[in-house]
Amino acid sequence: MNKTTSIKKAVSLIQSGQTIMVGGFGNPGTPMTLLEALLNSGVKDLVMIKNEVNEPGIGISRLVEAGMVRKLIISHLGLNSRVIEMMNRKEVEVEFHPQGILADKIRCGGAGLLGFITDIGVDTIIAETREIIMFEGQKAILEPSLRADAALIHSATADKLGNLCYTKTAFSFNPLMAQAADLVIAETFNLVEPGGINPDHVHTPCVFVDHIVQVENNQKLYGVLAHHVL
Amino acid sequence: MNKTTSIKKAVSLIQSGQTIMVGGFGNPGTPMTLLEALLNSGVKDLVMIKNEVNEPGIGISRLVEAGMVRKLIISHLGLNSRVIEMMNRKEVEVEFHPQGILADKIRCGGAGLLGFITDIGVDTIIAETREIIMFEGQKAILEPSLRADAALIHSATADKLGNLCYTKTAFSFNPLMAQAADLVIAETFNLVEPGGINPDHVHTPCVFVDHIVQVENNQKLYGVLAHHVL
Amino acid sequence: MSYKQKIAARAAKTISTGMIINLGIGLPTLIPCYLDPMVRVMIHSENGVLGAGAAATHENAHPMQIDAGGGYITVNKGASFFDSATSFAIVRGGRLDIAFLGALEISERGDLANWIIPGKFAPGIGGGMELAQKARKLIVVTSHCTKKGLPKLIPQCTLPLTAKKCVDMIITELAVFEVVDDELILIEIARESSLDEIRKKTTARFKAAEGELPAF
Amino acid sequence: MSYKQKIAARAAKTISTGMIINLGIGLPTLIPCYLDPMVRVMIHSENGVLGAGAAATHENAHPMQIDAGGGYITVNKGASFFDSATSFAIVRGGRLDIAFLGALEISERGDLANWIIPGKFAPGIGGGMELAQKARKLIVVTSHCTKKGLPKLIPQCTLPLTAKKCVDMIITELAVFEVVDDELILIEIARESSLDEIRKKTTARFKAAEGELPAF
Repeated sequence: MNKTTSIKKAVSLIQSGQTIMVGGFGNPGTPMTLLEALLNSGVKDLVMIKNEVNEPGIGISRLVEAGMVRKLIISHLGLNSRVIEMMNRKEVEVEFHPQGILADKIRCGGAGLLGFITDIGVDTIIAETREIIMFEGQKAILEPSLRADAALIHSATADKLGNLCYTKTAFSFNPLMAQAADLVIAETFNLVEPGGINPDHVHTPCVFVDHIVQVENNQKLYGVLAHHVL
Repeated sequence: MNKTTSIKKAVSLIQSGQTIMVGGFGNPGTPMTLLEALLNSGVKDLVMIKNEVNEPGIGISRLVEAGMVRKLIISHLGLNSRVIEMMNRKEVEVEFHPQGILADKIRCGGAGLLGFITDIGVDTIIAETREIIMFEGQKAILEPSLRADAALIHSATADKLGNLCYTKTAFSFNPLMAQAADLVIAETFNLVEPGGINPDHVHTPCVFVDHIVQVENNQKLYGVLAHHVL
Repeated sequence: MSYKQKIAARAAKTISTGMIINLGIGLPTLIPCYLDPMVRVMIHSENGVLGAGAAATHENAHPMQIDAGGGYITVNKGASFFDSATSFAIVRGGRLDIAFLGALEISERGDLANWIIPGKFAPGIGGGMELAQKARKLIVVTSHCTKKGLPKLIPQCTLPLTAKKCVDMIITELAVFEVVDDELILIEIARESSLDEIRKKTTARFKAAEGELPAF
Repeated sequence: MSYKQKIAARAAKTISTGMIINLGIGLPTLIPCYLDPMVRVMIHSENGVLGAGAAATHENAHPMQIDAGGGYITVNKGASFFDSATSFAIVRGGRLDIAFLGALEISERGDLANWIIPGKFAPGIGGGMELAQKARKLIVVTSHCTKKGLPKLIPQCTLPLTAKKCVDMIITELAVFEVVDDELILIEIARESSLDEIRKKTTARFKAAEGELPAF
């Protein structure tokens, strides 16, 4: 089962109106090449799930700026003033979740569970839009799990069967999203034969991954952002 | 923060009446040396949480057979006829959970969540002893998370700060339990200096681990069980 | 060929290249012996391995490498090891193409009972409930009757269920059934058997598929 | 020394060897600069790293290695990387000895508001709610007043809360407070300040600790 494919073929599987998870936290782990191909594919009306929206002109922000995204499900907008303005002008709908709650909603979706029970936010305004129960003597929120039609994943190394390894702070949401979508497309810098990854070091078992696309470690897309170096 | 200690000192922290998680699935991943020391420590009235009870005369079964265990919280008793008989004679109380549900109860406990929502078992007798709700139009079980006073963990490699790596089928419940107890004692075959483990390959970050005990890979405790080779 | 081997050989034919399968303890573990060597599957074992290979021998058994039944295993290239939460994310996330399980009773609408005989046999559920409820396809491989000769395919289960309406196919030494829209359909008859024998040993209502039924 | 540096330097004194700490974005990231080199801590950043070291330079910045604020970092020996679910298992599991966060408002019983000004500033909550609610100790590091000169320590928060009764200590450029049994206790006064100034700029009710208060 060689799951390698071309970026064109992989991205052509994403359709307008779908819900798409995108890995990464800031630049690391963001599947920059897959996002660029998606930008060029012309799909629209997407619901996109990511930790944040990258910075203006980068990654997922390019799709939002291009008007391809109907709704964002994220943890925060960070310093992305462009998307914040679009939100304020109601050009994009934004649903916020506490970061670890977003992570666990996705993990639960990937684990075939319906949701989880948490005390995070019970005394705050986020409780107003959530279902509250009494659980073991305390107020708690019922948080539904989250799945997507597709997930776009960045990995450092993959074998042709679809086993994935991440590196440094490029793990973040990738291993969780890789389990929580009906179609999982992973880009990778290093492609190896089956057996090329120590089975103890596999971070995402191949069963979760549908397509592997080898991408170039292009410094324009993946390089250090000079304005973030002190 | 060198967390290495002697097995005697580590096990002396476990007290009668406590709830103890024990890693492993069958022999692999069972902290055989820690269990043997606990057997010899004379504590009693323990509640023990494990996937199963090992086989007669092995691992946790020795503690059950010695009458040190008041209650087991497990997924199945496997082929352990001795413990099954003790259960039937009511010499040990046994609480069963579906295997993956037990795993996720522990993961939730480790993740600081109160519980989760699942459709597993809704149409079976296990629903009779559980809280049922209607969730998004379907019958679902509210499953509380599970934590313990202490967890006994087996690892292949550890550094002195407490970062852990597992190998082969010795992962199982170890990474989950390592997050879900107030006191975490990990045995390890290989002890290395900080920096001796690639940060991408750490399976349990050291923040979860309180004490590390280096143990000998003693074939009497850890060897192949000849009766399980075809 | 024992009846178990006959069942395992028929079960092997349900598997095609690229599938992810899980083999319950006992009879299901015989199935890989009958796989066409051209068929490349990945075997998941719920104790935390994907890509399990043949059983290990005394020469190559590794003490830390077993399957969920406790037997020492080898692993194939591209295998991975993981914790029990990830292992059941595979199961409950619907990533198993087929799970093969044994049975105590199967009802005519596809309910399965295979884990407890109250007061007699109660070793715990293990991973069976999640496998039965969440595998994309659940194939029951079982002797057609109990050791006492009583039918296992019955109108309604009398034992506590593993999962309701979960069974997709039943392979016994006498027959192969599919469950379609809550109905049992007989689709194959063992060479050694007959429709008459199957009717005699099956109290569950079933239909025979149209046309002459293939033998196996 | 700017007021930020003064606050960071005082905050550094709350940290002792062996602690696991998390530094919010902005002012908190200055704290490690003032740590005694003998104090060995592990810095957790919620994007998935434990053991973060000093900020990286143009020479050693790695594009895949940042902290939650987006700055490139080095890591120390014994560091580990992990996914966001594990990262928040550390947070919500109560494994952080101290989290340092900024503030918009702090109530006199220790409520914190720091993430939203409805209609004006709503970039999302990020990890702040979980850090505030679950760190073993939450230390707020903040200017004593807003840019408009209004007190931040007030009787009741007017902005939506990050978490209720979560603050354990408040360090400003003028004073250090502890929250004990839902009461603010003034425990230190900046050399440049006075009890009078603090009273003038604090509408939250507070008690002064007994005896002469140490200066910082």
